[in-house]
Amino acid sequence: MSPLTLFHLAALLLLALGLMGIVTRRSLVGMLISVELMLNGAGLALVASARLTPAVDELGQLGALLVMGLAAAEATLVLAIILVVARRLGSSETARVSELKG
Amino acid sequence: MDFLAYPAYGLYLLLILGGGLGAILSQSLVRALMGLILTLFGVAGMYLLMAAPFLAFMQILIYVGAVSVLIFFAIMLTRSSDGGEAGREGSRGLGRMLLGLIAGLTPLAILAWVVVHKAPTELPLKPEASLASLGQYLTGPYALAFELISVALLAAMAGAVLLGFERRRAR
Amino acid sequence: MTMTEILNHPLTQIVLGMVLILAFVGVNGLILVWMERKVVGFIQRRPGPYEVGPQGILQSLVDGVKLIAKQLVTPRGADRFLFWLGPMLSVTPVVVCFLPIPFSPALTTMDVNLGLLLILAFSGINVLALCAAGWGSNNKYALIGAARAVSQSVAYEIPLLLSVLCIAFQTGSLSLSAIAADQSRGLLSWNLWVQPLAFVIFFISATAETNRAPFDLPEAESELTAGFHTEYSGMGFGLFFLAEYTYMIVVCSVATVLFLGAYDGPFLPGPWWFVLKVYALILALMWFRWTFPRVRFDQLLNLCWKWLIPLGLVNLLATALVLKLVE
Amino acid sequence: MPGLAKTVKGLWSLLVGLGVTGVEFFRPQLTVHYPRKEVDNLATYRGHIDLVAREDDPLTPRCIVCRKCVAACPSGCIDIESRLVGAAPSGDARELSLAPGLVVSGTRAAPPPREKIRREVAAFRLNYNLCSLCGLCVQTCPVQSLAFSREAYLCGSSRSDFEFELLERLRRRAAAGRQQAA
Repeated sequence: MSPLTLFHLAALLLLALGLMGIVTRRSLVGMLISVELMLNGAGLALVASARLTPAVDELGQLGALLVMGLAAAEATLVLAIILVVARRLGSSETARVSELKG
Repeated sequence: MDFLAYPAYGLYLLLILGGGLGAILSQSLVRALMGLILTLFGVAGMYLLMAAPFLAFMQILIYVGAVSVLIFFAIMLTRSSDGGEAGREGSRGLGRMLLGLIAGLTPLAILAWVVVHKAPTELPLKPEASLASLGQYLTGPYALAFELISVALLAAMAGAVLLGFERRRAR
Repeated sequence: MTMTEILNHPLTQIVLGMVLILAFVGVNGLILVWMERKVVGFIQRRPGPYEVGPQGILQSLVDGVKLIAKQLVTPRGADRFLFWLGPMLSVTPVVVCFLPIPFSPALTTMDVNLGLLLILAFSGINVLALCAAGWGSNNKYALIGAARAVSQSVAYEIPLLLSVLCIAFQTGSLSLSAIAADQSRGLLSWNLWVQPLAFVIFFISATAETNRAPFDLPEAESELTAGFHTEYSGMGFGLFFLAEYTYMIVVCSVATVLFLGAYDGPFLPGPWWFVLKVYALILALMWFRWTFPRVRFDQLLNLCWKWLIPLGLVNLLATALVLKLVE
Repeated sequence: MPGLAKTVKGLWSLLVGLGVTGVEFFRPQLTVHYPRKEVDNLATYRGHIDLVAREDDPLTPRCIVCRKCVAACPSGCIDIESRLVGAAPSGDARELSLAPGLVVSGTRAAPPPREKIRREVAAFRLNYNLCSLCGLCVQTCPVQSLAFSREAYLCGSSRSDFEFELLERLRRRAAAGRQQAA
């Protein structure tokens, strides 16, 4: 297998792990962790594509950097949301967050 | 890739796999976080393997140094019952796992097929992109994206602070 | 491969460098512990360690032997994995931090052109080690210590980066060797004279990042017993101890490279000057520790957010402006 | 502006602090390494208590067996045994007890003249293991029969090494003094 495929498969592995995690996890923090896994996969795929194909190298790296920035922003926001949820409902488990349920 | 790269790739893949499994399967959230960190190191290693050390170090600096610390904070502040989740109860937990496997494996299978069979033309590893050219792209044609990221970060920060304050008022 | 080829292979050099670094770290840990106790003794007008060896110079060695000989205890209810991950995770990355430090133009283990970034990235891992230790201990003091460590180091990372960026702007490189070479033209070429504010900010933030007094809240013994390492015995504690002192060397080395002209100096060969400057800075750190009382937590955060970060931002802006104008 | 002045003042105070410790660093040490050297200014040292002898007789303590020290001691480390003086008939213990007019609480009196003493110390035991060195016994003693000893370098290998018989110590001291005089 060529290096590009190998790196892409690794990225896919991250995506799959993240998806699995998001479905199986029951707490918001666990889901956040899974999302981070997926974002990492995205970054890895971007960089691999940029480094090993005729595409512009810098763009891939910039893309990965922006993904990291977004991940940081997202983590901040999710942290705040988790705090609010935990404070209001006394738990950060998704099953208990059911205020809108009829 | 030269002769050392394949073992290195294998090692990093193992880090990613082991860490990822730890991150999604372990009962204790702090252990899951440690799994995530292991994965992050694996990804950083892959960046290094692709001769993108800047990204590798940024990965460690941002993800390991900042994001995972934030997550740790989230775990601590929500007092997620000893950092663990309530036990997955019997059959429902099993169903969940099954769903998770489907959710994970389906896209993996489809995309893997695409990646393997529709691989684009491939070049050998290009020489390392200089930091200066990265910067030029960031301040030149892609300045808007750069600014947008900073706006997003600012918005996230402001939003987080706002949410925090709201929480305090609600008390 | 012939012998010289093997010796000149970068991998061999890195491995050799690692071994030397480990030796350096170990010996320095011993010396610094002894030195710290001597300094506090002198400041309090007592002799400090005195009995073991001349002037107690072997005291820390004996202490180390004692620590190694002690039983390793895992508290009941602790997360065994996290508990032992903590001390190991706190020592390991430090060794990596030494890789790009130029003790002299020739004596650099690995001349990474992103050396500064590497050090910043890997020194951030220490926080996680403290988290793991604090969480894994199943002890409220340890947990509070870990929480404090996290918020403290997250806050102080920002002014640290801001002050480091000033130097990176000025030199136009993130390579420590390049930064050092840039200042090797005598005393007046040192960055300290151009960036005194950045130096002050860097040094204060570095003190906070290494959890040294007066910012040693994560292990504030009057409130938290021993903070995050409350539950550790024997070498578990010893590793944290070693890590703390090694981080002191790392930050002081970085400060030396960034601001004090690294190996630049007359008469003596470069590495001696380097070590001399590092030790002078460490002595200053110890001096701080035994002079200033521990700050309160709100004071700690106020100092960072209200003073260091704005000052660092202004300094960075000014640096950028001046550089643009000069250009 | 006042904020800035305050800041500058604060920063200056940091430097002053550094100056203080910096100067102390270079000043000579005060520690006396015990086995090699000994401290010479023990005048203010408060060791365990000792009995004080009468002026007219170095073999007899000033103690009048009022037992106030026993009562005052919070650790209960003093134990006094007494006996009647001479051939006083046993049984009139009441008469023999401390005359209220003799010692008024809170005053520091001289011990009564010898012929008036009906009762004297037979044994004055101090359990130094329990003593917390509060000095209440010295303070309460109406006739100043107790004083702190200057023995800074006490050591022993068993608990019984610190159970003192103060009367014996007094006698030994007197004997030593006499030997020195001779």
